Formats: sequence, structure tokens, C-alpha cells
Amino acid sequence: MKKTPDQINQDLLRPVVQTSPSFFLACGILGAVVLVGCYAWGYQLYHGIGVAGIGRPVFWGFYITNFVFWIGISHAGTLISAILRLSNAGWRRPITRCAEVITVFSLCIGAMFPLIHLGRSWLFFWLFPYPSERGLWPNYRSPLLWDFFAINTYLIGSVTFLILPIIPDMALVRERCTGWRKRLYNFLSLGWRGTRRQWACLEVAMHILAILIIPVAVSVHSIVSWDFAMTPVPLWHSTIFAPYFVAGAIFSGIAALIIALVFLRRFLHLEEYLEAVCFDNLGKLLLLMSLLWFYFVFAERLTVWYGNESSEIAVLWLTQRGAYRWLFWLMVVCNLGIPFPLLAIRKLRTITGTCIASIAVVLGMWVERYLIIVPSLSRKFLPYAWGSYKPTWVEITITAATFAAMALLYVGFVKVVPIISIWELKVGMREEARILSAASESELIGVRSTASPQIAERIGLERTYQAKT
Amino acid sequence: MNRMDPIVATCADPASAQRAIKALVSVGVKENEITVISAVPLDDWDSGDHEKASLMPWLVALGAILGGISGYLLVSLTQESYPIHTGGMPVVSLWTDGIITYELTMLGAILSTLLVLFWTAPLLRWKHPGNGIVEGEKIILEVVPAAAQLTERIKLVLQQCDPQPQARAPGPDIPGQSSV
Amino acid sequence: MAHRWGMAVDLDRCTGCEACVIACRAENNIPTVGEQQARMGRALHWIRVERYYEGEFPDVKVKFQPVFCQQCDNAPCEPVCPTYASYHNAEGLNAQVYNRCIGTRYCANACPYTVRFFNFFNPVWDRPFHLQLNPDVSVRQVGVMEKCTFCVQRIKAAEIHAHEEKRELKDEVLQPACVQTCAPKALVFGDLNDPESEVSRLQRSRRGSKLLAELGTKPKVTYLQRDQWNEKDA
Amino acid sequence: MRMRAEIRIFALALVATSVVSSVLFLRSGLANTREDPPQKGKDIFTPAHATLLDALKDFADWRAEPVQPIAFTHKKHAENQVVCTACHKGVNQGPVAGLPSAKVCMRCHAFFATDRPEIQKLTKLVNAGLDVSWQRVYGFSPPAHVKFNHAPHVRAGIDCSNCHGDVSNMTVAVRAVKLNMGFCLHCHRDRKVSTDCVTCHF
Amino acid sequence: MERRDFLKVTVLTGATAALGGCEKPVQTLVRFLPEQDLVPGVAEWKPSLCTLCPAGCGLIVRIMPGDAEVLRNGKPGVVQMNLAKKLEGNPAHPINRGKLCARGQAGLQLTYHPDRIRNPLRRSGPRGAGAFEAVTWDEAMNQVVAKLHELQSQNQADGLRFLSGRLRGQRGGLVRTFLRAFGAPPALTFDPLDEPVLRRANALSFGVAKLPSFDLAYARYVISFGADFLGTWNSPVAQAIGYGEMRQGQAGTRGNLVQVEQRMSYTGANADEWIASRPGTEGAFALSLAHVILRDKLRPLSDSDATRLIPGWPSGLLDYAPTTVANLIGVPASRIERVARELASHPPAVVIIGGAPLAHSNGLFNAVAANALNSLLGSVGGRGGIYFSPQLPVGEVTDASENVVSGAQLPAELSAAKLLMLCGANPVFAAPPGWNISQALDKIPFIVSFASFVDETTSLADLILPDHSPLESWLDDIPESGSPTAIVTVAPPVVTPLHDTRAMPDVLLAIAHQVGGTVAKVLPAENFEQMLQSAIAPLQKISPDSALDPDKFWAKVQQQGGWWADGVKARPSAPTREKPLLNSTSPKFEGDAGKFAFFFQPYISQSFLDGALAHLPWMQELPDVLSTAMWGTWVEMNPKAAAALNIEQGDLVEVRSQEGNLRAPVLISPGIAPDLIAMPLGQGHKSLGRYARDRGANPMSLVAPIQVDEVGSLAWAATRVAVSKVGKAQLAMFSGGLFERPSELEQR
Repeated sequence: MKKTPDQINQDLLRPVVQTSPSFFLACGILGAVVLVGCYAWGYQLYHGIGVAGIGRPVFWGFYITNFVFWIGISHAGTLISAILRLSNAGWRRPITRCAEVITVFSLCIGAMFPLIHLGRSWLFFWLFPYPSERGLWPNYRSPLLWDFFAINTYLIGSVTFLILPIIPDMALVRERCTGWRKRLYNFLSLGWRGTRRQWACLEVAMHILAILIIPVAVSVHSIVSWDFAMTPVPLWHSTIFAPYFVAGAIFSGIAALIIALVFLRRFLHLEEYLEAVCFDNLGKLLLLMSLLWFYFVFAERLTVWYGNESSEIAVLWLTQRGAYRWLFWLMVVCNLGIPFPLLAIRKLRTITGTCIASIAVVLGMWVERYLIIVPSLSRKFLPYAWGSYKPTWVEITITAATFAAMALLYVGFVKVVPIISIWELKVGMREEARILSAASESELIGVRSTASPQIAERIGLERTYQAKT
Repeated sequence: MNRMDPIVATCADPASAQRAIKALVSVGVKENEITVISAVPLDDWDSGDHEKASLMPWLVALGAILGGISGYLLVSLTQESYPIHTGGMPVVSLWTDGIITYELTMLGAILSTLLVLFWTAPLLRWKHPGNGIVEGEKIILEVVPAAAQLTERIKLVLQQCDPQPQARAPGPDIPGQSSV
Repeated sequence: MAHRWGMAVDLDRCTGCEACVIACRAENNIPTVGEQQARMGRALHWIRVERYYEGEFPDVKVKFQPVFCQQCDNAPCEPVCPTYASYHNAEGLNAQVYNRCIGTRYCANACPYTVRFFNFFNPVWDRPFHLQLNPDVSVRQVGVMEKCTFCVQRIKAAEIHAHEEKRELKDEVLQPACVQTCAPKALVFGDLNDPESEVSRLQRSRRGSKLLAELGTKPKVTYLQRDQWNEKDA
Repeated sequence: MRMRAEIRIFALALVATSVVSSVLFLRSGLANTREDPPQKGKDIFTPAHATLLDALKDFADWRAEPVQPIAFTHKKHAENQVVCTACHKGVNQGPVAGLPSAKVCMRCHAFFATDRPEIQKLTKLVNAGLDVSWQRVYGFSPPAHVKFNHAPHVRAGIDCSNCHGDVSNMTVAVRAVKLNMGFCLHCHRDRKVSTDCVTCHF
Repeated sequence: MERRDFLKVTVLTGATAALGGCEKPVQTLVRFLPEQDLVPGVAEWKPSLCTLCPAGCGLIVRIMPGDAEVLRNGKPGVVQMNLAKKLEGNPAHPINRGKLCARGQAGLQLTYHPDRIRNPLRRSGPRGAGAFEAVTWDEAMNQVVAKLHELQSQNQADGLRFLSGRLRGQRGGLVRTFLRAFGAPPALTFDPLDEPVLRRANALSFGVAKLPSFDLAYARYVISFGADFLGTWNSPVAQAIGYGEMRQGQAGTRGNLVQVEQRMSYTGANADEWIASRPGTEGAFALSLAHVILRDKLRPLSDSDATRLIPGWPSGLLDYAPTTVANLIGVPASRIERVARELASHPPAVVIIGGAPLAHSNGLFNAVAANALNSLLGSVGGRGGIYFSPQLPVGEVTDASENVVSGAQLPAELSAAKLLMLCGANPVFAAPPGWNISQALDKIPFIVSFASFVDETTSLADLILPDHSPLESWLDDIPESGSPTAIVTVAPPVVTPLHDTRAMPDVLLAIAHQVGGTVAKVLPAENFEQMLQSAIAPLQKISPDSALDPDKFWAKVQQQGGWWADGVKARPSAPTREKPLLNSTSPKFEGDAGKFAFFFQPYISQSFLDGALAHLPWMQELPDVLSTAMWGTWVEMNPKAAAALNIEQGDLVEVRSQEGNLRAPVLISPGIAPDLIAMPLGQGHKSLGRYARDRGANPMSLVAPIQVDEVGSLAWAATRVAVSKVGKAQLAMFSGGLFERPSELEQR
């Protein structure tokens, strides 16, 4: 299909300027769930953290699991889109923004959990390094404080990374609406006009940010892993944790991205924009990460088993033969068993295939975090102090609410901002056109509809082609 | 001096725009008096605009250094401020302080990127939103001649190399209808 | 010379009678949590007597081992606390500053001995039980971590008293509640900086060992392992 | 139409995985089938505050000035050379300064100033076998977890007015000094005495 | 946002309210004038006395002034009074020397328990419904006195019965005198902790009808048959102190402890060698050891009263050769031989017997056999051996072990009662169902109880005259064992009464005075304090400070918490001269082995003793040291036996005997014989306050009313039971793992 810029504008701006009842329906349902979650949290604040299932020796449960999980999801966007931008992969254009949004929101949600899980949440600000007459400062040796700094940096970075490319699109919307909308978008466009200089600066800035954000993202999840690795707890106190967590984070991040894309594709009718090629490439990435993940798990387990250190082996058996064996094998199936065939076999690596694989992975990675945290704590060094953990309705509700919150924020965002970066898409089309002209002058016009497989191959559109024929 | 209204013209594509600009320059309009507005970034377009942007990396580096220094000062100065003993570890330990310093370095870099962008672009100036985005290949030329007497000649030139002069930017229109 | 408080536990003397557990409870205002909470692993016993079976019927042996905060010199609980609520004081005590605690429970995870206990709710004493609360010890509110303090309130009182009488504080005038009540004298408390003190002497015993020493936490509590009865015992 | 099918599969997969996982969760005995969280009164534990308002007040550190049942004037007594320790006996013996019972008041006020209305109030109380229920002026909230001991401070020669203001010129004692940790630390630092946390917090 | 000033200023009530959680502020109540002006925040220690078990340890109580909510003639208010904060052992006391057990520590909760009876109560509903109404002391006293007069007028004075736990010292004396003067039979005693069998055995063997004391500190070899002497038996604290010394007291030597039993008691857990023998064969075991010693001439053949009781002793106990009895005992002959040799070659060695071995039909034989072995080892009265603490006749008390009606005669005695006075005994809970105690009580027209808590028996009372808590009352005791010196402990009240209660002795004296006649005459004392003083006075003559002014002496006794002097040794009275030669009888069990596969052994709980302490939350939450269970009962089973019935940890099982059945969670324990089921006493209360009510199960409801031959006391270990799985149960456990280095299996 050959879309004129106007068509693109229409298609991509429709969700912004037109509001369907289904939007309100979605907001209503999701909002309700979120409210229930808020009630649960209020209940916990009022009665005390004890309404959650945590006890001794398992002092961390669902909340920290969710924390790690969401921070992991946040690696979807920024990292992926940054890498793709730097490698200037053409197919990234429609998905970068969608990915960056995931990052920002899941970071916000993830960052809430350390607060939720505090025994005295109302004193959370004692984590801030602020001068007080006590002269007492936070303890910079505590991984939790590293978290505090790292997550803030990452959040600010990702927000910047998200909003910069939005500015021109805001200006575009500004031009096409009236009344309060116009005022709103006029403000949001930060006075963007699209002059040569603005474009130039924007591009440089994006490039710099793309470079900056990658090490930040890596550091964030390394630090999250160090929350565990810094403590002498069986299976936590391990050097493999930082890379293990980073890999896991990207793994779950890609999965989340794919799921989001499928939803958008369906509900915003973006079939022509989010083409099969994106899912195909993301699928390959996911496959890679899946194998990497398994590599880490295997390395970790093998070392523990071979080392045969009594406290560690206790945890190992607990997860593989004990009460947690079901979850353990669920995790393996979800993170390797399901994705591997779906993604490795070309025939199965369809949109549906990648989607199912992604759902499995997201679930599996949540379970993985749970299995990292709970079994280790319930089997610490002195067998007398062994224990177990069962979540209560409060934890389960809050967990559910955060998923709803994620969706709600996403829906809201899509309502305000075109989820596909319009101007980048146009640039992409222009470049495509140029490649084509380089390929063959003759097929310059309407190539997409009639492109011969060879050429299409050269410009990496093969999947599209297959999907069409 | 009172700034006079810009003369606006829309060109069909970059090529014609460039021709127009050449012509304008030939009649004595300075390049920095011409603002080129496009819907998408224009490449292979020779002009001095990039120099502004090329400052950015250095400023960012500066911001990073500032961030790093402030981070290190924060951890190293504050930790000693209360006579607190610690277990096996030293109060100030480079290993851990390194992490905070690193994060603040990055923060400095990111923030400075943002600020420098706002400053150089320039953004955050909500005045004269008009003459904004055009569509597709079209390009708006906005000329603000320093010398008032040039105005007529400029209009003339602009007409010669085909762009249709117009007073206003394309007005608002509703999607669904065909746009400009 | 500064004091360095430490303890020795003679497992050969310990009968596991758990008098120390109740003594600690009474001295330190430790709340009773009730059956439901206890089942969720929330019973608070700053000192506990660990019981380990060895062998199968009829050749069964049992090992009792009182475990409480080991007051490590190299305590894993300290560096992880973001607010310094768990820190090290000049006399080598691992202090838990309740009011500074925001309840991350990180220290409890880091503690390999699992001797830290958390107030999941605000404690309540069915009246008039509150009348027996010890005014010298604060009642921990909801959301703070707590643990054995070596009865720091007694240490402080003794210091003040000694200072008042202008004499040096000696450890024999000072006993934590658990030590005071221990019938077989299995628990010994004292100043490790004083080479003459009973606890220092026991620390040098051939039976002496540290709990989970391999973790390098450098506990200030010495466990004297159980002795073997030998036939030709003179 | 291809899309529809896809969505159906999608939904199916979603449901399937969630069902499977929840089943496995229950199967592995990790789901909570346990008793409800404790209710106030029912359980040994109850929340920190009776109402949300109390909680907010506590957090915002707000509380009303105490209203004393009898307008006791420190000024008068100080003028008549009644030293602080005459009534606040505990101040140099232990942690609590303490208040005397109305009996002690009556030792003098059986004879002195018996005509004053406040004294008559007092007398009426005592005759009824009642004591004056003085309202506390200074004190620490439970979450402060602080154990202050008067005796060492008095012995160190800290004047009462350092922490309680010039009470000898007050009629009814009011909170003249905001006793927060900064206040304590400031003094402790100046006097080079311990600022170790467990000096006060245990 | 910053909230620097977190040292907040709150009103006193805020502070106290927070202490008690969130309760209604105190300052809404009026404030009563205190009795004397106290300086708050300053603590002092006062001596007192532990009354929770017969050991009779001395206490010092830490008291501090505080504000208590009280009722003053019906009006609620606050008053400043001294409050007990902590109990410690009395360092000067010869028995516990400054030490205390867990139960003693928890005694503090008796005084401040929310379920204490706060004023006299009269039954307002049908008996057993537990409905009571408050009455004034005058009304209550008048009613009692009226009833007593009624008895006298109908000359049914012998219809008065007084049922109590073991009342020692002047309390016992007072009751005895009262009853004698009134013309009623002696007091009935019901005390599951008591060892009548051992008393009887000691009377036969050594001529002293008392519980023994042990000089463990110097013993080098201790063999204990079922006696949980470190936990609950006899004088635990004193024995634990001795044990500590035996282990590490003297450089170079370390005593060895051998425990013989079927279920690993808590003492067994401390033993160096734990021998599982068949139930009821301890006597045979002891004699088998004796046989080896005699055979190999490891010890000179002794001929004492103790040995003379044993048939075939002179001939060397041929019937008890290890090879012969090995199967009966269930212990390999070689092991018996070895233990015997070690026993003989490590003087001083001592044999202890108590608990389950005496609770079989052949309990007396077992005890006498152990005594004989002791005398063969020459450890009677010697250093590191067994001895009897001297008891001085003081005041009304001639001898603590004055024979009292107890055990199986109880039901009969009760059914003869017209008016029952109840004090500190709870037979409805702790007696076997076969005795039909509650039926007997139902027949009694009028029951007066002096209890502080509404326990199962008191809930049947018509009138409750609540006693002070121990800390609030004058206490005295003459401990029976645990110390080589004669002790008379006396302690004044340490705190002022919290509620509208009165001390039982004072009430009894007041009743006596109102009843008048001889009763009033023989009990002239104004109050119990006077009685004590006059009783103690004679001791001054035999004590070092005889020169002292009597009042000073009295003050001194009070301030040190009693009177004791070294050098006052016991003189064993002449052996009672009725000597039946005891024949080894094998134990009888109720229930045939086919139907009831398991022996059943209830045991005294570490935390609750016989159940009298089940209302203390501290003890409820104290993890039982072996099972680590809290807030409940459990059924102990051997892993193999359980596996055979495919029962596993966390299952709910039903235990049936011919007497009844109960349900409780099962606890798999390595330390119990495969054919034995054990349960701790103490739980399963139907009453006794919020913490104990409807919690766990009461093993006594399974116990058959079998008697110990020639003693008549309850043989509580002589029941057989069957076990079956009925479902899942939840038991609050403090511990996760059983083993220090868990097998892969257990790690699952």
C-alpha cells in the first residue's frame, strides 16, 4: 500500500481526535480494578503491613516480586528503541514510541512497590538525601538507595526520551484541531514549528539520549539484582545476578512490547502500520533472549548443584522437588518450552505465534522473580528458622490492580498522543522510497503494491509480502 | 526596531524551496533571515543550521561532569556528617559511592541534553504558533528581511520561482476531509 | 577502656528450658501475637531455643541451641539498611533504632541467623496486661524491626549508675534478662575487652565456636559445643 | 477476518495460561486459603490509630495545648522559694520528673491561700478522695521510641529552663520549647556528649 | 514534607493509650488519691514466692509505680500504685539461687490477667451454665457463714469438705485446724503433679514419705527412669542448677546422664544416652542393673530396708539376669550389662525415678526397685546422691507430707459432701472421666470457690470468693525438696490488690470468727499475717540471729523472703514397719492390644503443667521446646508408625480409648516408640479465660481410671488407644526443620 502523508495523518490521528465508546468502557473497567487496588493499599496502610501474607522468615513477597517484574518490563522500550535507533533499523519506526511508553509507565508502577511494601510507607521520604537538623543522611551503602537514584535517573531519562520525538507530532495535532484541544496541543508542542534548526537539534538530541539511556538501563536492572546479590542469602549472593537480571528484564520487556503492539494493531486498526515484519523481528529478538535466559538459569542451577553447599542445595531442592516445583516447571515451560518452538519455527513465528509466546514469557518471568525471592528466604541457613509464605487477598488485589493501571495509563496515553511517531514514519517512507529508487528507477511509483520479491527482499519487506500473498 | 511581518511562501518540494532560497540570496536576503519549515527533517540540504546542534555533545559532556562531581560530593560529604559507626564496612566506600556518582553523572547528562535542546532549538516559545507544520513534501519559507525596502522584490522573486505567496498558514481542518 | 559486650552459650549446660525466652519477653515488652499470627510466622521471640534431632528411633539425640542476635562485628544487616536504623555502636552493639526504621525488612533478609522480628501490626495488650510493661523499654509500633538488644536498657542504667558513683562499670553488675534467669548457667554475659571476664575466658575455650562462622560475620556470641562423656572420665 | 481469528486465539491463550498458572499456584499450595486479616478487637493486634484523622494528626504532629484542671501557677511557687525538686521529686533520681499527689499540695494549702478559688477546687477534690488529673505538657509520642532520663541531665547541671523554658515565670506551664531530636542533638553536640542513637532510643 | 520534629509531645494519656495500643484515653476517668506518694520511674525489688508448682522457689519482684485503672466503690478511675514489672529468682533462696523457670517468669501474668475474677460472684443461672452475678463481700460472707451454721445445726458438720491442691505451710495448717475444729474430715487434695507413689515407696525404702532431693552437682553418673527432672518434675530449677554443675561445674569431670523412657521427654533430650524401654518395665530394668552389679561384685552387697523389700535380692536377683529380661524390657542384654558396669564404676552415681514409670499399676514396685538400686550404689544421703530435705515443724504444720485423702477416693468423698470449699484444684478438667467428678459435684448442695479464675470446676460453684493473686497476698511455704537446708519461706504482699479481692486465708479466718465457737477459739489470729508471725517466731531460737529483737527478726525474715539456716539436717524417722515383699508385677493396661494398638502417655506440659497455666498468653505462645508448637495440642507419633497408617505431619487424627476420644493435629517426632502415642496435658479447656478456652484437646479425657496397686492413686499411663486419620489440621509451629543437616527428603 502506498499511503499519502494525509492518509497517515488521518489514520494515526483518528484515535486522538475521535473517541469511541469502547474507550470509555475500557477506562471504566480498568479504573474500577485500579480503585479496588487503591482500597487494598489503604486497608494495608490503616491496619499495618501485616494484612499482607509476608511473615518470618519470608519478609519479602509479592510486592518485591512485582517491583522486579515491572522494572524488568520497563526495559522494553527505552533500551530496545535506543538500540534500534542507533542501529538505524528501519522497522523500528512504528514501534519505538509504543515501546518507550511501556518503559515510562511500568517504571512508575514498579517504583511504587518499594513504597507499598514499606512497614511505614508514610516515612518513605527518609530515603531522600535531604538536609535535616538531625544531620543524619541516608545510607549510601544500601542497595535500596542505589535503587532510589538509579530508578529516578532512568525515569527522567526515559520520559525525556519519550517526549522529544512527540513534540513534532503534537505540533501536527495542534494544526488540525480547534478550541481547547488546540490550546492544549499548542502547549504540548512546546512551540514547535518544524524549522530546520529545530529538526537538526532534535535529531542530535535524540542521538545523544539514545547513547545515554542504554548504560542507564543496564545499571538500573543490575542494581535491582544487587538488592538481592548483596545479602548473604542462599542463591541470592551470586555474581551472575546482574547480567541474569538484565537479560531477564529485556526478555520480559520485549514480550510486553509484542503484547502491546498486538493490542494496538487490533484496536486502533493499525494493521497497515504495524506490519508483520515488526513482529517477525521482535520474535527473533525474543527467541534470542529466551535462549540467553535459559543459559543463565542453567549456569546458575548447575553451579549451585555442583557446589553442593548445604544451605544452597536446600533451596535448589525446594524449588525443583519441593513445594515450589510446580511453579518452577511452569516457569521453564513459559520461558522456554512455549516460546522456543513458536519463535524458532518460521511458519509459527506469525503475529499470533509471537503474541502467545509473549504472554507465556510475561507470565513466566513473573513466576521467575517469585521463585528467586521466596524460596531463598524460606530456606536460610538455620533449618530451625525455615518457613513459608502465602499471599493474602491484599497482595493479590494490588498486583492485579497494577496490571490494570498499566493498561489504563496506556489507553489514556493513546488517547492523547499518536502512538506511532508520525514524522518518523514519514521519514521512513522517504528513505524506503530512496532505497527503492536506488534499486530500480522503473518501480519508483507504487512499489509497495507491486514490488517483486527480490527487491522486496532487499528492502526487508519479505514478511509483508508473504502476508499479502 | 519593530519586527515586520514575515513574508511567507509555500514550496512544492525541497528542490523548489532551495531554488527560491538561492534566488532570495541573490537579491541580497541573508540566509539567517529565511526560516525553512517542513513536516519532516530535511536531509541533503546545505546550510549552517547544524552548527548550533553540533555544540550539544560538548555541553552534555559538561553537564555529565557537573552531575558526577555533585554526586561524589553528596555521598562523600554527607556520610561523615553524623558520627555513626558501621559494621565491617567503611562509612565512605568507593565501591558503593561509585554507583551513586555514576547515576548522578548520567542524570546530569540527560538533563543537560534536554536543557540544551530547549535552548538551541529554541523551544518553549509559544508565541506565533502560526505558519506551522505543512504537509508532505511542501515547505514553507518565511522571510523576515532586515531592510524593509526589499519586501517587494522578495515577493516578486518568490512568485518567479513558483511558490504561491500567502499571508497565513494553512487553517485548521478536520481529519476525514482532505487536508491542505 | 570502652566496653565490648559479648556472650557465651555453653551448649553442654543448656537444658533448653526456655526460661530465657519468657524472661526476655517480660523484660523487653515483646507482644503476644495470637495463634493466627503465630501460624503466619509472626511470633516474636528475640531469643529462641533451636532444637535439632539426630538419628532415628531408638538411637535419637537432640541438640538444643539458644539463638539470638549474634551482635556481629561484621553484620550483614547494617550496610543494607537505607536509613541507618540498623547500625553499629561504639560498644559493638548492633543497635536497632526503632524510630529510624521505615520497615523495608531488608535487614531481616540479610540476617543469616533470622533473629530479627518485625511488627506487622501495632501491638496491643489486653488490659490490664499493659500494667506489666517495662517502662524502661519502648513499645515498638507498627512497621518497625526489632531484635535482641543485649538488654541495652540495663546496660544504659548500669552505665548511668556507675557514672553517678564515679566508678568503672564492671560486667558482673550487669546481666541481660535471659542470663539472669538461666538456671544451669548456660548463658554468660560480659565485657570482651576485659581479658579477666568470665565471657572472655569461655571464648578461649577449646569447645568454643561461632555460629555460621563461615559467613564471616564475626559474631560476638561464642557457642561452647556439647562435651562428650568418655568412659575413662577421671 | 484473519484478524478476528487471531484475537480469538489471543484471548484463548490468555485465558488458558492464566487458568493453568492459577491451578498450578493452588496446586503448589502457595495461594492463600488462610484466615482473613485481623479485625480490630477480634485479633490480638489492632491498627495504630483509631481513625484516619488520628493518624493524620499524629503524622502532622498536631495536638491541642493541654488544659489543666487547676490553674497552677509556677510563678507564685517559685517566688515563694519552692524549688522544682520539692514537687518533681523523681527528677534527680530517675527518668521521670513526676508530679506529687494532691496530698502534698494540701500539706501547705491546708493553711495557705485557702481562700483562692483554685485552692478551694483542690480542697474539694481532696475531700472527695480524688487527685488532680494533671494533663501532660511535655512527652514523646510512641513512634518516637525514645527513652529520656532526667537524672543524668540534672546531675550534669543542665538547668530545667534549658528544655522547659522559664517555668518559674509561667503561671500554667506551657510548651515553651519544641523538644525535637534536633534540639536534643544540638545540645549534645555542643557539650561533646554521646550522640550515639542508643543513648536515647531503645 | 520534611518532618524533623518527630519527638512529639503528647498528653500522658496518649502515651499510655499507645502502650496499650489504641484504647479509650485514661484521662476521661477521675484520678484517686494514691495511698502513698511514689516516685515514678524508680524501681525497687521485693522478695516473694513462686506458687505455680510444688518446688516453692523464692522470687524477687521488680516493682515500679504506675497508673492503674481501678474501681473504687463502683466508680472507675485511675490511681498511682506500685506495679510488678518483672519476676526473678531470689538470689538468697537455697532452692533456686536467683534462677527461675519459664513458668515462674510468666507468673507475673496471673496478677494482671484480664480474665481475673474482680469481685465476689454468686451463681445466677443453672449450675454449669457459667452465669454469675456480682455480690458484695458482706453478702457473700454472710451466705457462707449461714450455710456453715446450717450444717452445724443439722449436726452434719462432717458434711463440710475442703478440696484443694497441695496446701503447704500455714495455709495448709489453717485449713487443717479449721476443718478439725469444725468437725469436718481432713482436706481433700487433688494435685496431678504430686507423686504419692514415690512418697509411699520412699516411706517403705527409707522411712521418709517425701519426695527426694538429688545432689546432681557432684553426681558423675545419673540414670533417670522417666523422670523429667529438668522440666517439670519435683524441683526443676534446683535440679537444673545441679545439672549445669554436673556438666561443666568441676574441671576434668563431667557427669553422664542416661534417660530411660518410651517417649523422649525434655530431660531425655538432654541425656547423653537415651534408652527406650517397654512401658512399665523400669523396675525390672533397675533390678537387672542391680543383678549385674551383684553378680560381678562391682559393689559390696548392701543389706538395707530398701533392698530387703525386693524378693530374691540376697540370692542376687537371678530372675533379672539381662538375658532373661532383655525382651521384657525391650533393651539388648549387652546394653544393660554396659550401663550397669558404667553405673558401678562411676561413683557417685544416682538413680532417679518419676513420672510415667510410677503411673502404671506396678508403679510402686518400679519405685521401690529404683530405691533399692540407689541403696546398692550407696548413694543414699551421700554426696552426689539422693537425700531428703529437712522440714522444720512450724506453727500448725507438723509435716508437709501429712497424709491427705487423694486419688481414687476423691469421687466417693465428694459425693458425701454437703458443702464444698474449693481452692486451687480443678478435678473436673484434670481427673479422668471415669471418676465422674462433675456428677459428684452436681450432687453437692453448695459449693464455695476461692479461685481467681473461672476454671471448669469453679464454673460449677454457687459462690466465688476471689483470692488475691500471689503477688498481692501474704505467702509462706515449706518446700519439700530441692535443698539440703531447712527452709521456711515467708513473703509479704509486693503490690496492692488491683481488684476487689481478698486473700483466702484472711477470708477463712473471718469465716471462722463469724462461725464462732471452737472454730473461732482455735483460730484467734486477726489475720493471716499475724498467724505467720506467730508461726515464724519460734524459729528465732534455732537461728544465728537469736539475739535479735523479735520484730527485727520478723522484718529480716520478710526482707530476705523467708528463713533458712544451714546445718539443720533432716533426721529420717524410723522406717514404717509394715513390709510386704513386693513381687514384680507386670503392668496392667486398659483396652486390648488388638483393638487399641498404641500405648497412651499423657505428659506434664512444659508450659502449662497439668493445665493450670493454660490461661497465660506468654505460655501459650512459648514454643514447646521439642515440638516448637504454639497455641495448641498435638499428638506425638513415631514416623514409621505414622507412615504405616499413612498419616503425615499436619494431619488431623482421632485418638480413641475405651473412655472417650479426641481430635488433634499429629506431630511426627523421631523421639517416641512406634507403639506409643503421647500428648501434652494442659490444653482443651472449656473455661479458664479467653486464651485457654476451646483450644486444643484434653488428653485426660482418654485416660482410664486404673489405680496403682497398694497406693490407689491414678495410673495415668496405663491406657491403650487407637489412632485414625480424619483430615487436615493447622498447628502453629515456630520451627521449620527437624534436623540441623536435613536430608534431601526433608528438604522438600
